[in-house]
Amino acid sequence: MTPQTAPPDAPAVPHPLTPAEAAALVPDGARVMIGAFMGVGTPGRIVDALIERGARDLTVIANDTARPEVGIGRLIAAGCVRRAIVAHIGTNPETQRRMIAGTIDVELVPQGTLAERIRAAGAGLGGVLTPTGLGTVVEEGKRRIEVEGQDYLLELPLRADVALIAARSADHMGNLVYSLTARNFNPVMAMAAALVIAEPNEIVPVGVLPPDAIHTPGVLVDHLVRRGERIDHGHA
Amino acid sequence: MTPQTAPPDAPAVPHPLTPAEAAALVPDGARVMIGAFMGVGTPGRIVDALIERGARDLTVIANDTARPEVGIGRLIAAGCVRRAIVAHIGTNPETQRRMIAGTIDVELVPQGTLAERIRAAGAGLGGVLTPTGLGTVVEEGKRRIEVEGQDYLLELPLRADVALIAARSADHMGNLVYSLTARNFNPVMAMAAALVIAEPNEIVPVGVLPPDAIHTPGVLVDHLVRRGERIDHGHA
Amino acid sequence: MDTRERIARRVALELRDNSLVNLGIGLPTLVARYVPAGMRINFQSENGIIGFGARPPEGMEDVHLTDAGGAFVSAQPGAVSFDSVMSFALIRGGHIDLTVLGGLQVDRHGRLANWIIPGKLVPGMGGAMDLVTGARRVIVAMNHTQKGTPKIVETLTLPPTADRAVTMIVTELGVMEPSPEGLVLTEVTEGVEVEAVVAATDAPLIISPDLRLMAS
Amino acid sequence: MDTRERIARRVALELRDNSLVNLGIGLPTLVARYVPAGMRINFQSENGIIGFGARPPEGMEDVHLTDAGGAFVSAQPGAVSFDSVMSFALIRGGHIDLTVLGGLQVDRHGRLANWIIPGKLVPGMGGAMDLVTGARRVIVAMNHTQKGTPKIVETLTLPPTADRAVTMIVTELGVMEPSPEGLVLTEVTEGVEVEAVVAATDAPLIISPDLRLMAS
Repeated sequence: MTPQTAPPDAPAVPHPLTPAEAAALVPDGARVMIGAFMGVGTPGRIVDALIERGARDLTVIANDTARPEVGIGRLIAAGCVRRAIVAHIGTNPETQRRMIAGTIDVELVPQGTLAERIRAAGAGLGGVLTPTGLGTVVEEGKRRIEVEGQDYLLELPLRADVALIAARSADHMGNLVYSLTARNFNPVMAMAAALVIAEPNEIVPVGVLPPDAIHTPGVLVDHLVRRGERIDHGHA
Repeated sequence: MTPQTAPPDAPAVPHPLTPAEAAALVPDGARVMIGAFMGVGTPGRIVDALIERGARDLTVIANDTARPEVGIGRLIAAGCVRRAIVAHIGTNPETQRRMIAGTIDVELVPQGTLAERIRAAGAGLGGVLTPTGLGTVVEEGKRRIEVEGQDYLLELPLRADVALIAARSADHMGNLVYSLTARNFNPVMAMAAALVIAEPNEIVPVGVLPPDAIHTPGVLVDHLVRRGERIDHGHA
Repeated sequence: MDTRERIARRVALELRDNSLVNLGIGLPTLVARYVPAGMRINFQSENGIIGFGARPPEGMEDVHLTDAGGAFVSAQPGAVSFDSVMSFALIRGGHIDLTVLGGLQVDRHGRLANWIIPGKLVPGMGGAMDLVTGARRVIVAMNHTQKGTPKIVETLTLPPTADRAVTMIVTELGVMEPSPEGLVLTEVTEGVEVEAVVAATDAPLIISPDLRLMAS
Repeated sequence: MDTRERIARRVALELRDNSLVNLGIGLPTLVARYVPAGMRINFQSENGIIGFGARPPEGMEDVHLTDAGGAFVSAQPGAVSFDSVMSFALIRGGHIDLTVLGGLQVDRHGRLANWIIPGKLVPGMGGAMDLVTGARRVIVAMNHTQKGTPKIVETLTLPPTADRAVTMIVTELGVMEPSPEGLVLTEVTEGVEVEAVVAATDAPLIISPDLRLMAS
């Protein structure tokens, strides 16, 4: 085999960042997608670093706001979030309290519509037609389009400045594999943001993840966040 | 662990079919999606059985018509196809000959639009907005929809009566794993047809495919086609 | 048999072998306990799995394997995991045979409200709008009244979850099915008078000529 | 250096380290031979792989691992495979940094025709319309003329591939870039007179004040 390119161990993704370095790439006021479903599959170390650096006025796009002490809920409780575009806030009384107090805006989006809107941004679609939300408050301000005698709502793409992604494994090219129900919104968010930062549980050598098992191609990932601890393996 | 349901070895997908039994489920005149990209990832035994039973007037929805002696190309050459909805016929002079002779209708669709239209059917969308095809022959007869100052074409869902799918592995519940570039249109087609028949290279026991590695959930698959040979393993 | 069990047992009779089923949080979850013997049901959880099972023994839970409520579950043989895009493509694309959901109100046309009490409880719709719009069959499993107030109403006072009528309503008093003419009472619980069901219902009820005792 | 090699070498100078690149069939494929040393390019093939490499040694080919033309390829370490939906989401979603395509005609606005010669050759657009519409940069790599007839024309006589202007046109005679004022000749091949390029071009050419010799 004659490789056409430079040695594959040349990292495609630059050196892994610390959580603090990652948080520094998320400016105040940014639109930030954060993976997770009820706290499962949250990039928790980056979330903590955002709180530590005192991030402000973030617009968070996520499935839910978990619980006050869990995942994205911690970001809400720390006052980092000005606006949340989510499908569910029912498990986080802190989000509800701040919404009523007017310190956080909440835009509720049906979960499937949220997924399709993020996907539309990532896949270059100008919008999708869905029956979900017809005749409900979700329809407010939206165009109704008839196709073959059936009405649909036109739902528009949802983009972000940054996506914060949790994964089980990454290789040094940024290829990602997720675990079970921790996958959720992570893969689609990796397609819809200008800057993508992934926080895997482990970073493995390039070439050890089977091509068919990789869920997110590394070309979509700009940065990895370094593992917390280095295992002492006695290597020089 | 207390399982909530019957023993998992109760097959969700009925007994595997022979290729001939599968072909019998595809009526003349049916709209049939067939996986493959230039012949790679074709459910070849079902295709051969369709030819053998003399299927007629099929509408084939596929990426391409391969070459006359390969995959879907064989179906064209055998005169089984009345209409092809495909992105490419350049490698099959037989398709071109029949198109010019008027014995086969060809609807050319941009490859990405083909994928999104099939996906729209499978995902319950009424359509998607895409810039692909604007200002080209693809625009003919379609609605142009403006969103935030940008024009898009409204592309409609594409459904089928039957999808014929090729996979590397299946378990007896119909869960499917594909191999490398043989994946192509197979997974999305498994979502967009009333009847889904998969032809894997192997059928493995339930429980041996890791949940994170499965590409197509077995609930989408109605039938598996039996492996050609049984390995003689000396078991009673 | 308590009220909730009665409702769950009745709903379980609607399960079909080898089907794909999504159960909402709360009462609907109980339906999983009454799957008929020998029947295989593929339970989907919208956070991204088909084939989850009961909570594993202590110490064997995994933070990456939960249901949509965040509770630990197990993976049955043949389980498959996927992302939210696929999960809702299954829901919205008509691949879910049956969803069972709780309800706050159902109107005379079978339209459901179950996601918000404005000014009081704003949990968000989560996947409810997608499920009611996209699942092949939608069964509402709920108490007939809330503190004496009928939940089956002439006109919704709460924001609807979808335009589409549900397939069936199961309460502790009976079973109702929407029809073009209105809600049809098809089954009544043993020991309950039809008049009592009518009295507890704000919407007009059509009594089915084939009215039966509620099965279980 | 033959014509095709000259064109491919010039296009290869547009490669950026660590970028995602899709090469069309034919001449564009040659670009992969001239990736600068030390640079890593992620080559995508629209049939569903990033990170494919050269054809493997005889006997090690696999029928499940081919490029978009159906030719056997290898998988480099870190390669990833995916389905057509993902493949075209990458193409249409702006994730491809550069695509290099062949051309039949390009007009004065930089609009490309490369998928059909009506009544003569009807291969189908394949992924060409998606690539020209969705890739961040689109370079057309082609001969300047076809049997003496200019391919860079005032007005397309062939059906266009997309509305959008390409980024750059590289031929054996030079390099042109579309601008709001028209096509700008930015580089000319060593030993070729500017007048000869103009004469071989049907569309009006603006000669760049910074005109250089074609790099390689």
